[in-house]
Amino acid sequence: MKEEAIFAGFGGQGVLSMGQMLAYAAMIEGKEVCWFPSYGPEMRGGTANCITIISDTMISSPIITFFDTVIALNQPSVDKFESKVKPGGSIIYDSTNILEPPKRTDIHLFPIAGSESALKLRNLKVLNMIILGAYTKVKNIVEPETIINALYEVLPERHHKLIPLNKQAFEVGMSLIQNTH
Amino acid sequence: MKEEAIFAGFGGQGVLSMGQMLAYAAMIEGKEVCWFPSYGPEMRGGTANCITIISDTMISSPIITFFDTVIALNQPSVDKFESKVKPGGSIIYDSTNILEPPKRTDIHLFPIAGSESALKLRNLKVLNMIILGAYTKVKNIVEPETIINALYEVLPERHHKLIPLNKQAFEVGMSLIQNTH
Amino acid sequence: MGEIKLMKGNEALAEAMMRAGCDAYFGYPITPQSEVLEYLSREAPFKSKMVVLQAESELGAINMIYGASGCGKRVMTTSSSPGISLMQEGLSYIASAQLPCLVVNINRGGPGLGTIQPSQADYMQAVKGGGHGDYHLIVLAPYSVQEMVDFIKLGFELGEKYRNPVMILADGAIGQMMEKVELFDFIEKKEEAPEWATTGRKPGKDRVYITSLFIQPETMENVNKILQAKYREIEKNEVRFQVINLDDAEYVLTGYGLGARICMKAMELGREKGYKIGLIRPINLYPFPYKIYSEIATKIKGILDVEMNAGQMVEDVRLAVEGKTPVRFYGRMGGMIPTPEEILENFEKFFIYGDKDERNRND
Amino acid sequence: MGEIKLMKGNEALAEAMMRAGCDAYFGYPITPQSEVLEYLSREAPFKSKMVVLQAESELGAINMIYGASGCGKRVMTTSSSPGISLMQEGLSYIASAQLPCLVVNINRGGPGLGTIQPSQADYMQAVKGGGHGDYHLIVLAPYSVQEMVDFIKLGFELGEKYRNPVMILADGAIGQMMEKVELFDFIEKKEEAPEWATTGRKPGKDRVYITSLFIQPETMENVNKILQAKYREIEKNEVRFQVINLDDAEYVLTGYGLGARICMKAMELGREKGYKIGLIRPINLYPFPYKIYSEIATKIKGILDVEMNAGQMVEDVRLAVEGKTPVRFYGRMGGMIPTPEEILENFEKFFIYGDKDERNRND
Amino acid sequence: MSEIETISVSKEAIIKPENLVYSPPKTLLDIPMHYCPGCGHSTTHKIFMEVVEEMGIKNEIIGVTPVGCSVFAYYYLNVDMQQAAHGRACAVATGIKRVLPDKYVFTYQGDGDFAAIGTSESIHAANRGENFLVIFINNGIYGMTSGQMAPTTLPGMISTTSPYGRDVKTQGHPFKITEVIATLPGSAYVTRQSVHTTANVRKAKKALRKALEIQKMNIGFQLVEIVSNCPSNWRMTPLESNKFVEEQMIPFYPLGDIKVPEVK
Amino acid sequence: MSEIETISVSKEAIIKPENLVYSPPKTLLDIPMHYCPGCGHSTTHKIFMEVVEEMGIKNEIIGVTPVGCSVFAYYYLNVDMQQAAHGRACAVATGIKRVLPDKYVFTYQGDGDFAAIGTSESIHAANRGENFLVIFINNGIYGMTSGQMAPTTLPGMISTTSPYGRDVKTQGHPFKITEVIATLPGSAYVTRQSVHTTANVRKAKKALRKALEIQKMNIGFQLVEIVSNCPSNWRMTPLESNKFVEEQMIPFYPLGDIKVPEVK
Amino acid sequence: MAKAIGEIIIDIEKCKGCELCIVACPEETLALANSINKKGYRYAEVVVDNCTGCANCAIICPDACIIVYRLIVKKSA
Amino acid sequence: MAKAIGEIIIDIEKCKGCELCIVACPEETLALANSINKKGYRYAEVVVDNCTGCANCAIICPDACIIVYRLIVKKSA
Ligand SMILES: Cc1ncc(C[n+]2csc(CCOP(=O)(O)OP(=O)(O)O)c2C)c(N)n1
Ligand SMILES: Cc1ncc(C[n+]2csc(CCOP(=O)(O)OP(=O)(O)O)c2C)c(N)n1
Ligand code: SF4
Ligand code: SF4
Ligand code: SF4
Ligand code: SF4
Repeated sequence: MKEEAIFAGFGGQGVLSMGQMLAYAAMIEGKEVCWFPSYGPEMRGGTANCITIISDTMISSPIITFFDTVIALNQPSVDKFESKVKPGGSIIYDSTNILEPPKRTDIHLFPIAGSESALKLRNLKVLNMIILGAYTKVKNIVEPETIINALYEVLPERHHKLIPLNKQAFEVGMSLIQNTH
Repeated sequence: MKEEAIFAGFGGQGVLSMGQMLAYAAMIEGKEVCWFPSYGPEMRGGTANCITIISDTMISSPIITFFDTVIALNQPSVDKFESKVKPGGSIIYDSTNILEPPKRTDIHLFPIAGSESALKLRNLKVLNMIILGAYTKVKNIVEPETIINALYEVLPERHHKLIPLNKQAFEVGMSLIQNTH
Repeated sequence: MGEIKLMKGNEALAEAMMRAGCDAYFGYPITPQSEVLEYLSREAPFKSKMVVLQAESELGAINMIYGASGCGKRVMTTSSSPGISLMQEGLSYIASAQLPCLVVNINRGGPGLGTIQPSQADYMQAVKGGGHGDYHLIVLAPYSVQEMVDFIKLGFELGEKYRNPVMILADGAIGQMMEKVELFDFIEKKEEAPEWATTGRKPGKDRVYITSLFIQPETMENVNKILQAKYREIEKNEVRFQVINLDDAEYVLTGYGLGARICMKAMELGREKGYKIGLIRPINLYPFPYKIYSEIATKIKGILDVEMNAGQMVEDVRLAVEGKTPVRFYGRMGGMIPTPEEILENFEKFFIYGDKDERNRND
Repeated sequence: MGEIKLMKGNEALAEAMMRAGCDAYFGYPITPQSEVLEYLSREAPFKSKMVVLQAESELGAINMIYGASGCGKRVMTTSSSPGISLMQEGLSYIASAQLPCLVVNINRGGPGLGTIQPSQADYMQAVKGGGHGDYHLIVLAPYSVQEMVDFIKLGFELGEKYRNPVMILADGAIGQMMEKVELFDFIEKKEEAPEWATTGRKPGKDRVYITSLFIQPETMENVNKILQAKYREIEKNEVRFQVINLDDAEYVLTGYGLGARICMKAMELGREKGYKIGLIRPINLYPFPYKIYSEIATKIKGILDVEMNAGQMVEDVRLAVEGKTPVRFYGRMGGMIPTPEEILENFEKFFIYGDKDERNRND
Repeated sequence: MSEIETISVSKEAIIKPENLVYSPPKTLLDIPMHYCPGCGHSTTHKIFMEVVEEMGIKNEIIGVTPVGCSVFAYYYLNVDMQQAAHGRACAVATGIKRVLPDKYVFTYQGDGDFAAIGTSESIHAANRGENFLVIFINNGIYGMTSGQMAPTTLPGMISTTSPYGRDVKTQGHPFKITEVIATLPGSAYVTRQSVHTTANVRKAKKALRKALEIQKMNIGFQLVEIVSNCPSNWRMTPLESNKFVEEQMIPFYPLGDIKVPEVK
Repeated sequence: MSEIETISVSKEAIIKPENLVYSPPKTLLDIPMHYCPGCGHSTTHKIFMEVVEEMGIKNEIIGVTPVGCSVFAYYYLNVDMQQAAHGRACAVATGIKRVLPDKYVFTYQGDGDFAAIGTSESIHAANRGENFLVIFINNGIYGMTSGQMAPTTLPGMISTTSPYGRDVKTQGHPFKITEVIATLPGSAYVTRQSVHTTANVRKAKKALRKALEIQKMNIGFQLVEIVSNCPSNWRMTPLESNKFVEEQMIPFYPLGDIKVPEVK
Repeated sequence: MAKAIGEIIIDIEKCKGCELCIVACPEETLALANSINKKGYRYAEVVVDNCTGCANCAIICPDACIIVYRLIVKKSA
Repeated sequence: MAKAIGEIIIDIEKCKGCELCIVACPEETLALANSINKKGYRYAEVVVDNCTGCANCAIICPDACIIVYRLIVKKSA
């Protein structure tokens, strides 16, 4: 089993921690994992992304050019990474913001009204958890519980009070898949 | 024809310019020449020396370990370089200062009462010219006149007024040879 | 078995530093390694008694290292390419004065200010001596976050064993990526300083001084002879490398650090296509594992050296092989990272389909 | 025919600088090359319009060079080993920004503060790149005071032709000794600056900027490709070397700078004893004359490489020869200078009587 | 009490060249700057280019960018520029000015660049009285490298390398290099300004113009410090960051001229 | 008018341990120093070792030598020493003091080392309030490299790199780094002394002792500048050089305490 | 008696939504839009048509997004 | 009434003939010798036997060449 995913969005949308939570959960479940962020000033203002690789066997290169799954939280990310999805792969994206959806027919598309639901939860910051929920549901590579546990590891102490909200958002995200399919 | 000489003494005794004058004169007379000084802080207070090489053919190494002639203005120089004279070579030294003269029998020794005559000229600074005169007489590698001309090149403008005195000292040096042999 | 964590290379390195009993860290921020000083600033006050100081510059940092190491302490600094260039005079002094210390270069793309993306273009600087004079750093090239941790301990030990500066040469990717690591436990430190260290005169003992100045060339030559003898020792004892699939190999892929990791993937892909490819990964870049290359050279059809630079380590490979088998090079420069597919493609171009555009032997 | 003088290497260099139309010199004192700045301070006010400035440090000097060169001027600095180490970051920037300039290293014995006596131990730093990233300096190695003069002119021309920093690598002896020199006449300067230079915007033209920062790795890789293409050009056009007695040679002595001069004497002595010895003297150290060595390798019984270091250029000789003939090394370190007699003795030990103590192939 | 009265004029009637009261300087290239929202770097770029435009010297000036967030200033400032190694801008500018004494020369540097790694180059250029202008952006932090402590970070101020607040006992005091340079005979004009309010922007612009006029007089080094912000690494909104400038930075780094030449 | 009267006592009667009024400190090794005749380096070495001996701290102190004529100080000073790269002594001392806070630490530096190439390390160590002593020998010239201009060379003063006298317009003004360091909050004790007369030698010795006592109090950086001579490169006899110190150097570099902590 | 009427043009794609112009404006003419631009920023827009053309917003705007026009209308007595 | 009688011992091989002691001595006790030491320096020597042991010479001597003894002789009334 091997999953090569990239999480992309605006800086501040929390894409890096999405990838980290997934990697952490997979590690807890005994997988080999590797997480690689985009870094440096070009992040600032602009877009951020991270690659998360999960595998049963040793991971050779942390940097890859084609992905099983692209998780896109903004338009530039779809524009940039649609072409990088392996045939048969998937794009999971926030359909509220992304007005020009991906067009490829040889891959699975999962439009998620993430920002919309986030507004319902009165907190745009949880968009990443919603989408991560959807991702977990779609790909079921790790157990949802493990992700929730991962929250405790990935979030700094001072933010642990936010865990219930994030948990809720995560579950909303999972449910959005049920509803849309 | 080839002459490999080293001039040695205390810093301030003017040994470097002795070697330079010789090199310059030899150059004027169409020889290949190379002059190499000891340099750096260890000179300070301590001893200074320079190697002057004169040859009809190209000079390969400016630094050599054995010499045809050692010109010594102080005791440490005799002690240090006596052993570096090639068999059949010469040591020309200031016998006024150097109380423990060289002992080798396979080389020519030229004790010159340089400081003594310098005091007669009321100027210890001309010791180097006296010894250089003696050297020129002993080895006659360059014409005395050429050395005198060299003075104009080697001495900075502001010291040209001293040339007559130096000329005189040089001639005294030459005469000392006549008198001692 | 030690604590297991998911950590960034730079942070794992900083954590390992504390656990290895590092007494002092002096550093100056630079991407992609600033996390080291940041992590230490956050964690050290609680986990260790070590000194953590942000210097005014890399020049300041490397000379603080000199002073603290001269007191017999475990000290280190980290930086990235331009900052490491500024340390070259200091490193030459440290090597000459025979002071142990650990310096990490999280190599980014150059030359000049360049880019902050990962690179391996500082190989020559690290291995052949970027500073003046005849000296060597012991150079370790980790290829995983785990090795970032393990080489801190090894690095300190080697430095102290040989009284020589040690460099960990990793690229920005190793520093930035997160992987599973097993952390060793905090080390108990033996407190008394070595007798060469300046800790204040010991009653009855002569004063000690630390210097790299030997004005008499005869003396300086002797110092050099001592250094050279030490380097021969190191070359005898400290060669480290990893080999995979050499037994049946017809071709060898070679590279270090991240490059080697990517070569492993390329090797897998190649073997899937039926090419008998083996791999050599130098773990020490100095001393370099010349022997394994010269031994294998006669048994194979060619070596493809892969680096994230214009071709640096390949010179050492060629020195080892002495023309006994073709040595080809494939590299990406300026912060670009080769993909396993690219590598395989070039492997086929060079060795399978025959190479149209052979490069000048000696570039 | 130009003016004939008896001059010290460092002073001849400074005189040549003025005559070659150097616009600015920035430097910091260090033995054994301080005479350069001293001579310019004395003479330049009367002989040239050039800027002569004592910088606060070598770091200051090399970056002043960057700025002045960026304005399209002929600029240079001189220093010695420790000072050159401090310039490594600056040199990497200059190479990356493709600015022409001339840097002189009057090499002294290291590592560390070392000694002020002559040495050749900065070969690797000069030739393989002491700074970070993939770049090359064009390196010229004079072996006489005359070449100190001639290479100033050549150096400026090469730098401007390739927009690349040029280094003159000489040792303390060449800088300190006096020899007969023929000086070329003062050069008329063409005043208009190249279009890449920052001289204030030219009306109607776009602004120009000089940088070595290319944050996108793709861009940085392209910059590197441009640099590498330039280096291939230089390697094609600018190899310079001298050979003596190769036609009947059974053995070859090789060395550069002062080392080569001493080898010449050793060759004479050897020929007197009936040994058929030839000599190869690289004049450029980069680009290195690999070809002449690989060509001769098959025709001779061995090469003895002589350097005033622990064995640096010998790696390039071995890269060229690829084991086709034995390559041996004899060196003196830390400011010591080999004598012709010593060299011949070692030649005989290695090649005539057969060598008892062969050194590790790869040190 | 005058009754309100509406005068309605069409947009078109207003948007006419003759009614233009402000438009960005042409010497600032019309491309988005990479700086974070509300960053003082952008503001300073803009007003300095206004000065250059108003003085009509865009062909007479050469600039040097540091390593720091403003490393890319040459993308935006439409004049000849050089990019210098971290901390060496003053050495680079010395090289430029010495060979082109008739051009205006300036460096643009952050606090890490000018007052940490560049201390030696900065102070000696000032001490030699090099005749160029340094625009010194003091935002009390390392911006480009994402928020480490700068030599000018305030006591107790939090940064990624002073996570519990700058401890002056172990990490040293904020370094007021501007005051130091004012004491050097080589400096001619030394002033401290800010760009966090419209009024301060106007003053800062005047100071920059004055500096260039003094450069014309060739009487010494010119230093204009801009007390600025770094919303991103201060972890504040732009508005909060300007409040911090007002309430924390300026009391410690008081604004105004520190050294002014008596004009002849 | 009292008539002269001779008392004759034998040498032996006088040369007795109990009559000893001065003998060189044991902490100064009994070997000839390489310094030139009359050089203030020697005098300063001697009196500093007297202080170390009198305080009984020869096992509690670690020194750092610069690159300069005093590079070899470790040959003479019988305490643990490190030799630092040119200009980096304050960084080296920082490294030492930070890991051995209970030891006395000092650097000994010339003007080129401390105030030219070392400016950044010197100023930032002072600014961080590093708790060590700098003995700063200001002889207005580069001695070891044989007489080039130093940052402290007087206006119009001749050196091999200012052969027509230092021209402040192009070569900059003498850099009074001591006054600069006194303005930094990190410095605790800053004083300027000389060793060209017996009286000044006594004062300088007191200052050195005071500096070490302040180091014990751990309240900040200590700087003792010694206005000194360089007969060799000033091209003067030792006596002439001391006259020059008196008549030229001291008027420009006035002696005395510049910053003294209020002692509790 | 005269009255100043202003018009401003905001380059919304350059705008980064820093809000400096909003607080700088004495007339409270400006506010952030609810929609975002291509870079993902909520941009400034005119919400009350009472601009006097004082240009404070343009002067404070770091990113040089604002152009200001001003017309002085004289009231005929 | 008391009188101080001094004796100094000069290490002539360490002496560099800088003359500082000579001018520092209030009694003009010292002068340079006419002969030179091994290093080639004319060294300082006592020329008048009137040393009071004030130690000025030793204090100023850069090269720590001088040791000073002092005896106070009381005149019995
Ligand atoms: C030699 C070197 N050291 C360190 C760095 C990393 N670096 C880049 S910018 C910077 C400091 C930026 O802070 P500042 O100068 O205050 O400018 P700002 O970004 O805050 O505007 C540092 C340390 C570098 N590029 N080169
Ligand atoms: C990096 C470096 N640059 C330059 C030198 C050469 N150098 C040695 S000492 C010195 C300056 C000596 O002057 P100063 O510091 O005033 O001490 P002094 O000799 O006058 O006591 C210089 C420039 C060096 N050794 N290293
Ligand atoms: S990081 Fe700070 S200084 Fe840099 S652009 Fe952003 S706000 Fe401005
Ligand atoms: S050169 Fe000058 S400073 Fe150096 S020892 Fe001689 S007199 Fe003293
Ligand atoms: S000041 Fe400029 S960038 Fe900021 S919100 Fe207003 S228009 Fe946008
Ligand atoms: S002071 Fe010392 S060195 Fe100088 S002359 Fe007197 S005894 Fe000799």
